[in-house]
Formats: sequence, C-alpha cells, structure tokens
Amino acid sequence: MLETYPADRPLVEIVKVTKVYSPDIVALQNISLSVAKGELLFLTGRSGAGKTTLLKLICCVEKPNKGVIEIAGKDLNKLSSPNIQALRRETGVAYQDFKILPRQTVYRNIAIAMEVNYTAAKVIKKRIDELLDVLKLTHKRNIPAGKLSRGEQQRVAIARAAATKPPLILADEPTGNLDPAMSLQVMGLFEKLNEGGSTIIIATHDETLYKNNRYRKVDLHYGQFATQSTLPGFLPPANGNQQKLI
Amino acid sequence: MLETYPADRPLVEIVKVTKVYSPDIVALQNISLSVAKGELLFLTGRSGAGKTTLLKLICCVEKPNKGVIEIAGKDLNKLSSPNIQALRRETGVAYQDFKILPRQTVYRNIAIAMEVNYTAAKVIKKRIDELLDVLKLTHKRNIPAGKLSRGEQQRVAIARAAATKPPLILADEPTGNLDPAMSLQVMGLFEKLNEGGSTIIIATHDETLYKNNRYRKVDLHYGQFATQSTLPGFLPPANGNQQKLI
Amino acid sequence: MGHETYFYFKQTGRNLQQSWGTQLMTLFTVSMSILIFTFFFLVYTNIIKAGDRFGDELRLIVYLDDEVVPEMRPQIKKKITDYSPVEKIVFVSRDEAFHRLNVQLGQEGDVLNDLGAGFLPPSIEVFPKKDLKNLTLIKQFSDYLTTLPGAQKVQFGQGWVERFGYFTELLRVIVFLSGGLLVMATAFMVSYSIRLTVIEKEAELEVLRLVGARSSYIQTPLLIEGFLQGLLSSGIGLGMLYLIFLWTKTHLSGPGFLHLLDITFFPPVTTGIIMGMSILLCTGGSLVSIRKYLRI
Amino acid sequence: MGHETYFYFKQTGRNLQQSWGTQLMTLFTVSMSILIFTFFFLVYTNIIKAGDRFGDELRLIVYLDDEVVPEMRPQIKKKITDYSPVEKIVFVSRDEAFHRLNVQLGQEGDVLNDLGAGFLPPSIEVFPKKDLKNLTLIKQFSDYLTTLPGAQKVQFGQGWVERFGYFTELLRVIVFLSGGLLVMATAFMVSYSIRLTVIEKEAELEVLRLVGARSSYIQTPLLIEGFLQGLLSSGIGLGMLYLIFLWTKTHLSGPGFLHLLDITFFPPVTTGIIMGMSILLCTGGSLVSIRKYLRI
Ligand SMILES: Nc1ncnc2c1ncn2[C@@H]1O[C@H](COP(=O)(O)OP(=O)(O)OP(=O)(O)O)[C@@H](O)[C@H]1O
Ligand SMILES: Nc1ncnc2c1ncn2[C@@H]1O[C@H](COP(=O)(O)OP(=O)(O)OP(=O)(O)O)[C@@H](O)[C@H]1O
Ligand SMILES: [Mg+2]
Ligand SMILES: [Mg+2]
Repeated sequence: MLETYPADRPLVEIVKVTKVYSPDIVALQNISLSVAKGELLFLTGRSGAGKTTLLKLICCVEKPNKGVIEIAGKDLNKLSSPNIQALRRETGVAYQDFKILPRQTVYRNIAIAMEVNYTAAKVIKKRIDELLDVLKLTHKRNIPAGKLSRGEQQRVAIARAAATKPPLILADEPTGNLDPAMSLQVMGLFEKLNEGGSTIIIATHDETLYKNNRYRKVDLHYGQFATQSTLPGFLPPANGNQQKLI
Repeated sequence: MLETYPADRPLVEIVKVTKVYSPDIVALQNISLSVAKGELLFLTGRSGAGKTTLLKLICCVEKPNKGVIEIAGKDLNKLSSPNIQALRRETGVAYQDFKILPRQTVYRNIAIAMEVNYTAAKVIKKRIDELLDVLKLTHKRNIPAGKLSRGEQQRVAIARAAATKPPLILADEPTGNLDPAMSLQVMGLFEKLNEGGSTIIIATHDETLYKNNRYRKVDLHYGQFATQSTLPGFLPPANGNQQKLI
Repeated sequence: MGHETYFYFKQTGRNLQQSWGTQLMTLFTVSMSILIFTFFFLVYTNIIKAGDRFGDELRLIVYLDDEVVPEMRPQIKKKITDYSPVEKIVFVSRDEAFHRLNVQLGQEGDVLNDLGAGFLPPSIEVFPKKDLKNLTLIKQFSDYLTTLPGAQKVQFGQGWVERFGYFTELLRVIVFLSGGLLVMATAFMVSYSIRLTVIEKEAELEVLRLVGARSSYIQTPLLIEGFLQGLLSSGIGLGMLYLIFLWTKTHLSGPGFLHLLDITFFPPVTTGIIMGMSILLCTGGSLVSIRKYLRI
Repeated sequence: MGHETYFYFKQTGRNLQQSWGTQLMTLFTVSMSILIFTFFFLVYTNIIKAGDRFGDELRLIVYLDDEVVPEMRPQIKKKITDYSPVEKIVFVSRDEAFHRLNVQLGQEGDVLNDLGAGFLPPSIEVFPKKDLKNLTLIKQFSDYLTTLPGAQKVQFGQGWVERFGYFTELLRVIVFLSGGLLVMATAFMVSYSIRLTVIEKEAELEVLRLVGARSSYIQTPLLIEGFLQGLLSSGIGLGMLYLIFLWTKTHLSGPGFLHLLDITFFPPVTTGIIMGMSILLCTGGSLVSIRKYLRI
C-alpha cells in the first residue's frame, strides 16, 4: 500500500506521540514529525534520547502511549494484524542490534526478507549477489552469520533491510561498527535506494554521514525535538515513483 | 601478576602470530606487536581486518594457530586454567557485542567483575557509583540491562571492563553506539585509567578518538599490519606504578 | 498458490534439516510417551476384560434333597426366572457333582477314588445376569432360591468373589497410580521437548515476525512438521507396543494360568484414534507454544 | 575463607531467587521421577516378597499306608534329611487330614459332614529348604520320598506351583516393562529440565568465564543448589510415595486376599540410599552439564 501512496503527502506522520516504558521511563514526549514520501531524513540525538524508540514505533514493534502515528495515511493503532504484517513487509528495518540469525548463512539471513513475499528463488539470488557485492561480503555468502565480525554482521542487517527495495527504510545506527570507507559505501547504497523512491530514516551519531549534504536532520533531546521541524530545503527526487521488487 | 611486572618491559608481546578460523579464514597472518606497560594503543583497520580476533587472543578467548603471545612475560599457550582465570581477572575487556546479562540490573552487570575477586560489597558499591556517574547511567542503576538503549548498554560494558581498575584493559569499538560528547567522556575515563597505570588497547573506527593525540596507533590490514610498528613518541605516564583495587 | 506451497515445503524441509537433532529427540520423546500411555491403557483394558471373565463364572448352587426328574425342570426354571432373569440354569446330578469335586481337588482328588460317587448331593446351578454383581443383590437372590421345593441349601462362591475383587482392586490401584504418574511424566516430557524446540526456533520466529511474515507463512510449516511428527511418533510408539505385546503373548502363553487372561491388542479403531490424538497433540502443542510470535 | 563462603551463599540465594520458576519445575520433575522410580521399586520388592511367601507354602506330601507310630518318627526324619536338608517335617494323622480337607473345601466342605473322618490316608508333610525351587530338583526329591517305608504316593501342589509361577511372571513382566519405560521417561525428564536450567544460566556462566571467575566460584553455588535440590526432591518424592503407600494399605487391608501380600515400606537404610543417590544425581547432573564453561 505504500508504493501507491501519492508522492505529495507525508508518508510518515507522527502527531503528539508519547512513549513511556513501564514503570516511568519517558522515552518520547509529545513528539510530532512528518516525513515526506521520498525523503531521506537523519535522526540524531544523544545516547538514550529515544531514536530507537521512535523507529520501533514506526515499524509497530512498540505501541505509543499517547498520540497518533500514520503511515501512508493509515493510523497504526487501528491496523489489523495482517495489515501490520503487510506494512512490515514494505518496511526494511536495520536494527541497532542487528537481529540476525547466527546459525544461518549470510545468504539466508538476507533472503528471509524476500521469502516472506514468496519471491522467486532466481530473483532473490540476483538481488542478494548485487547487495553482497556492494557491501563487500561476497566471500562470506555461505558462512553462518554468527561467525562474522561485528561490522560484517551490521552489513548483513543493512542488506536485509534493503533487500526488497522497500518503499520505507529505517536504519538504526547503521555505521556504528563500520570504518569510514565502508560507511560511505553504505551511505551510497541508501542514496541510491532513495533515488529509486524509497523513503529513508537514518538514526545515527556519525557526523560524517549527515554533515555536508542536503538532507534534513532532526535532533532528539531527552525525548523531545531540540530543533523543532525547521522545514528544510528538501527536494523529492526527480522520478518520484517507487520501484517494488515484485 | 600483571601489576608487579617491571614497567620497562613490554606487557603484551605478540610474536609471529597467525590465526585461522576453520576451515580457511585467515584472520591474522604472521602478526608481531609489542605493547609497553602503561601504554595506550589504538588498533584500527577496516571491518573484518582482525581487530577483535587480536583482542580475543590477548585475553585467551581464542588460541593462535601459530606464534607466541606473552602477557607479562608468560606464554599464554603454557598457562594452566587457574592462571588463565587469574589473568582474566586482571584484564578488563569491553566486548564489541557487550556480553552483558540482559535480565540483570546494570549494577549487578558491573559488580560481577569485582565479585569474582571476592571484593567487599562496600568497595563494590563505591566504585560502581563512581563509574555510573562518569558514564551518566546513575538513573539506570537498578534497571535490567536488557531494557537499556544500545548506547547505554555499551557504557555498561565499558564500566564492567574498568570496574576493577585492571592493569590491562581491552576495549573493542567502545564508542560505536555513542554520541560524540559521550565518546569524549569515555575516552577521558580511559585516559584517567591509563594515567593510573593501566595498559590499554582500544580497537576503533572512530577517527575523533585517535586523531590529534599523542598515542600510538597501529593499523591492521587484512590480517597484517599496514604500518608495521613505527615506534611512536610514546611516553609512559609519570607515576609508572599500578593501582589495584584490592 | 502453488508458489506458496513450494515455500511451505521448502521451509519445512529446512527446519527438519537444521534442527534434526531436536526433531529426533522430540520424535523419540513423543513416541515413548505414546508407548507408555498405550501400554498402560492396554494393561488396564485387559485387566477389565479378565475381571469380566471371572465375573462370568459367578453362579449360585442350590443343593437338593433328591435329583430333579426331567419333567420338573421347566417348572423350576420358571420359578427362578420369575424372580430375576438369568443367563443359564444347569441341573447337576450326583455323578456329575462327584466328577467335578474330583477335578477341583486336582491331583489330591485321588484320595476320593476309594469312596465312589453318590455321596454328594445333586444340585441346580444358576448363572445370574451380568448386571447382578452387587453382593447384597446376590444374597437376596440366594435367599429366594432357598424357597425352591426340595432345596436344602444355597451356595455361591462368596470367598472367591471377594478374593477376586480384592485382587483386581489391587491391580487396578497399581495400574491407576502408575498410569497417573506416567501421564504426568509424559506430559512433562512432551512439554519440555516442545519448549526446547521453541527455544531453538525463537530467534527465527522473532525475525520472521519483524520482516512481516504472514501468520500462515509461520504456521503452515510448523503444522506440517507437527503432523509428520505426530504420525511418525504414534506409529513408532504403537509399533513398539505391538512388539512388546507379541513378546509377552508368546512368552507367557504356556499352559496353566494365562488362558484366563488371553490378552488382546487394541482394535483398529482405537489405534486410529490414538494416532489422531497424537497428531493433534503435536500440531496443537507447537501452535500453542508459538502463539506469542503471531501476535502484532 | 569466610569471605568466600559468604559469596557462595549469596550467589546461591541469587540463583534461587532469580530462577525460582525453573528451580521449582526442576524440583517437581526430580521429585516426581523419584516418586515414580521408588514406586516401581516398592511394587517390585513387594511382589518378590509375596513370591517368597508363596514359596514358603511349597511342601511335599507323602501318603502312607498306615499311621506312623511316634517311635518311628526320628528314623524317618533322618532318612529324609540324609537326602536333602529340609525346613520342617510334619506328621499328619487321618483325623487331621480330614479336618484339613474340610477347611480346604470351604463352605462346600459341608458335603463331607455325612462321611465322617477316617477315609483319608495319613501322611508326612515335608517342607523343603528355600533354595529348592527348581521343578526338576523337587521332582527328584519327590521320587526319593517314594522309597520311604510304607509310602503309598508322593504329591506336591504342582498345579499351584506352576500357576503361581505364571502369575508372578506376568506381574514381573508388567512391572519390568513399565519400570523400564519409566526409568527412560524420568531420565529424559531430568535431563530435559537440567538442559532448560543450563540454557537459562548459559549467559551468566559465559560472562563469569570471561571475567575470570575461579572454577570453584562457578561450581560451589551450583553444588549447594544441587544438594538442596536433591535433598528436597527426594524428600518430597519419598513423602508422596509414603502417602500413597498408607492409602493403599488402609484401603486394601480388608479381609481376604491382602494378608497374603502384606505390603511394607522401604527400610530406613534404603530410604537413605535413595536420598543419597538423588543428591548425587542432582549435583552430578548440573556439574556435568556446565563442564564446558569451566574449560579454558
Ligand atoms: N524496553 C525498554 N524498557 C524500559 N526502558 C527502555 C526500553 N527501551 C528503551 N528504554 C529507555 O528509553 C530511553 C530511550 O531509549 P532508546 O533506545 O530509544 O534510545 P536511543 O536514542 O536509541 O539511544 P542509543 O543511541 O543509545 O541507541 C532510554 O532511556 C532507554 O533506557
Ligand atoms: N568465529 C569465527 N569463525 C569464522 N570466522 C571468523 C570468526 N570470527 C571472525 N571471523 C572472521 O575473521 C575475520 C576477522 O574478524 P574480526 O572480528 O577480528 O574483524 P574485526 O577487525 O573485529 O572487524 P569489525 O570491525 O567488523 O569488528 C573476518 O573475516 C571474520 O569474518
Ligand atoms: Mg538506539
Ligand atoms: Mg570487531
């Protein structure tokens, strides 16, 4: 449902959202944010500011205590289970703690995101080989992910998030374990996906990623926005229509 | 045994070490490195270069296939189990994947490193409160570590490594999930420990950590040293004698 | 939808291949549970049946002053059945009675040989209907029979009825207690092994949930797996039970005591029900244990 | 070392507190296993004992032409014991024999009343030693007894011996099979629950290993835990067994059959051994299962 959503409306709309973890840890407080379709947004903030929490709310892994979150115009609080599952299949998430399967091969870890769409094996293979090449993991293709270095695992997580070329990508600290050169490579991948029409939110501490580029950056500060929605010089990419894998 | 070792000899001596993971992944190839007592050393290199592997060899979690590693003059290959355990108690390690206990509180996660020395509860409490204050985790003291943000978990791992003020500290990518301000704070902690006499090896990608300071940096490149032991302008700290907790 | 079916079977194959150790363990556990359970069920049904057979042998003996002439028999029969319907009525002459005592005494019966027939009284044996099992009812019937013309005395093997009652009671207690313990043990075993399997699958289920797998995508392979497991393990369990059954039968079917028990196996219907139940158990168990991964 | 002891007990307390769910589960599992195991052990020992008691009743009866005059008795005794040492020799007169048949026939014995004593022959009853259980040996002994002066015929309750043999054989098969199944089931149950406990502790053991905990620091709390678990669970298991035992005894100790079985509980020594074994099992099991964390 995401790729058919009109390009001139915000894809992610967060309105006055508060998230409190039991018993009384306020992770987000009265947050509002809207992300346009086709935007690439940086989410920054100190450790513990609530970046991960915000991303989890967007992909429905956590529920807000107050407020409304709309993805492509749909209120997440009112979505049925099958619709949430469908939404997740259209959202690629690179988790901060990777969530990869240590016993499974790199290939299978990436393939799992496409298999849930019943994608044909040939298509899966082509896409994975492409991603492994970009992320310099081709030689680790058939090795169990648990036997990789942390940086290599992080790239597997990124590859899985990008595998289906989803309309919405959430990347949580995607370069925390990567060297500067590899970080650039990853950033290049995200930019290419963004040009293809994907809306991308990247939570990061890495200044080199967001400095000196045209993308909007929002700064979380103890669960609130420090620099509240200063609307940026954001330009949607020339070809605003999305590409979906199948 | 580490703290009584003479200050003018290398504390860590790695001689022609090769590490091959089965079946044929060469992580380190014919590496030699010596780290002086009281030194603070940065270990850099691209993702997958072998940094973590080298640290694991030093704390005996992995065994080399070839070559000799000596800590305080003792060949690790020839140490008995109780001696390896004693060595580990004198080595604080902040693992890249943290190795914290998600169900246990932050306090207990840090205390565990001191309890194995049968340290008195009062001493433990004092030291932990000190560390929590430095790492801005005081308000998370009694929360299960699994409920923290990744950056907070990383600081717990660092606190555990530093808890006993050990003569040898190994930190693997200690700032990967931390914002620049917190990274500086952590670096300050390491420098203070180093001034107190601890020998510290930090594996990192974070340029801001090792740029513009006097410490030696070695660069791993596909399992070999790119810049082979260019002996630095390394000065051991003024008070060369170590402090031990008990 | 052929495409989806392909994915389901691929996933099932992958599960079986990846966790064959746990799978084998679960298979073994469940088949053993089924073996244990059916073993006690079989022992119990055979004891019940043996009890019925002993019950068959209950009879009331009416000792008479004189032999009943054949013409009187229908009249006496009518008098008896007027009070209570019976299974069978047998008239025993003096000769038959002597012969029987001889047999009853076994080898020690030799001592009667000198005496010759004729010193035992004739009798009528009344075999009551099956539902007449209660001791007081039997006593009332016995009192009634004393009023028959020419009746000297009525007897029924009171001692034997009681003795057998106690014996089956004891066996029943043993079978019930051990059966109860076993049902608990197997329930534990099966739930433990399912828990271990789920722990092994936990990470994968979590990831599947996060990448938005449909509930059917997660469930179907597990259902197929559970079905196979239930089918196989009940097959193995029942097969082992049958082997034990055959062994017991051939080793204990000598002369003497065993013809009384004459043990039999489950009829095909029961076998089918057992297999169906274990398939239900396996599929249901795994579904229940993963239900939390299907939420949200 | 008081300091270390403090840490050990603190750690044990923490373990018990943190994982009380699993602990309780393991406790229950182990006590049930012990209950099951001892239950079958108890049933088995009581069957063996009942077998012995039935064995006690084995006797060879030598029927004589005439009563043995008291002066002859020592001579006959000597002749018998020359062949094989015996438990007891009883001389039975005509009167006694008649009385016994009367008792043996029970209520049906009334029919003998008309006959009067004297028609049965006198006899000598020989009770062989316990070790003479083999049927062929008994037969040889019986043949020898035929050669006694005045012996008419020798009998021993061959039919009953066989019948009882088959009966105990059947019970033994049932007890053995179910016992075997149960030992397997309990072994599985215990190993599963230990595995689950270890999975729960895995992360902590790994961290303890990495921070250089001494082997004793890791092992001692587990040993204490295992000791408590073994002690408690065997106590609970044996306690439950004793309750079942009491229940069975009071509910089945009516008249008739049960005095033959006269079930008894384990002597204190056996109870002690069972408790010791389960403590060993619990401590040993947990130590073996964590041994890989003590390496390096
Ligand atoms: N499951 C949870 N239960 C309780 N508190 C939580 C939970 N998850 C996060 N928190 C708390 O909520 C706050 C925000 O956490 P969050 O993970 O969103 O931070 P973050 O911005 O991602 O930080 P980092 O940069 O360290 O990853 C933190 O104080 C954290 O301790
Ligand atoms: N347990 C293992 N089994 C097999 N290969 C391994 C194992 N651990 C590491 N490797 C491989 O050894 C090489 C070096 O790994 P190492 O973890 O030392 O890299 P690193 O420098 O720490 O990288 P990163 O910056 O990504 O953490 C990598 O190619 C990695 O895939
Ligand atoms: Mg985070
Ligand atoms: Mg590393």
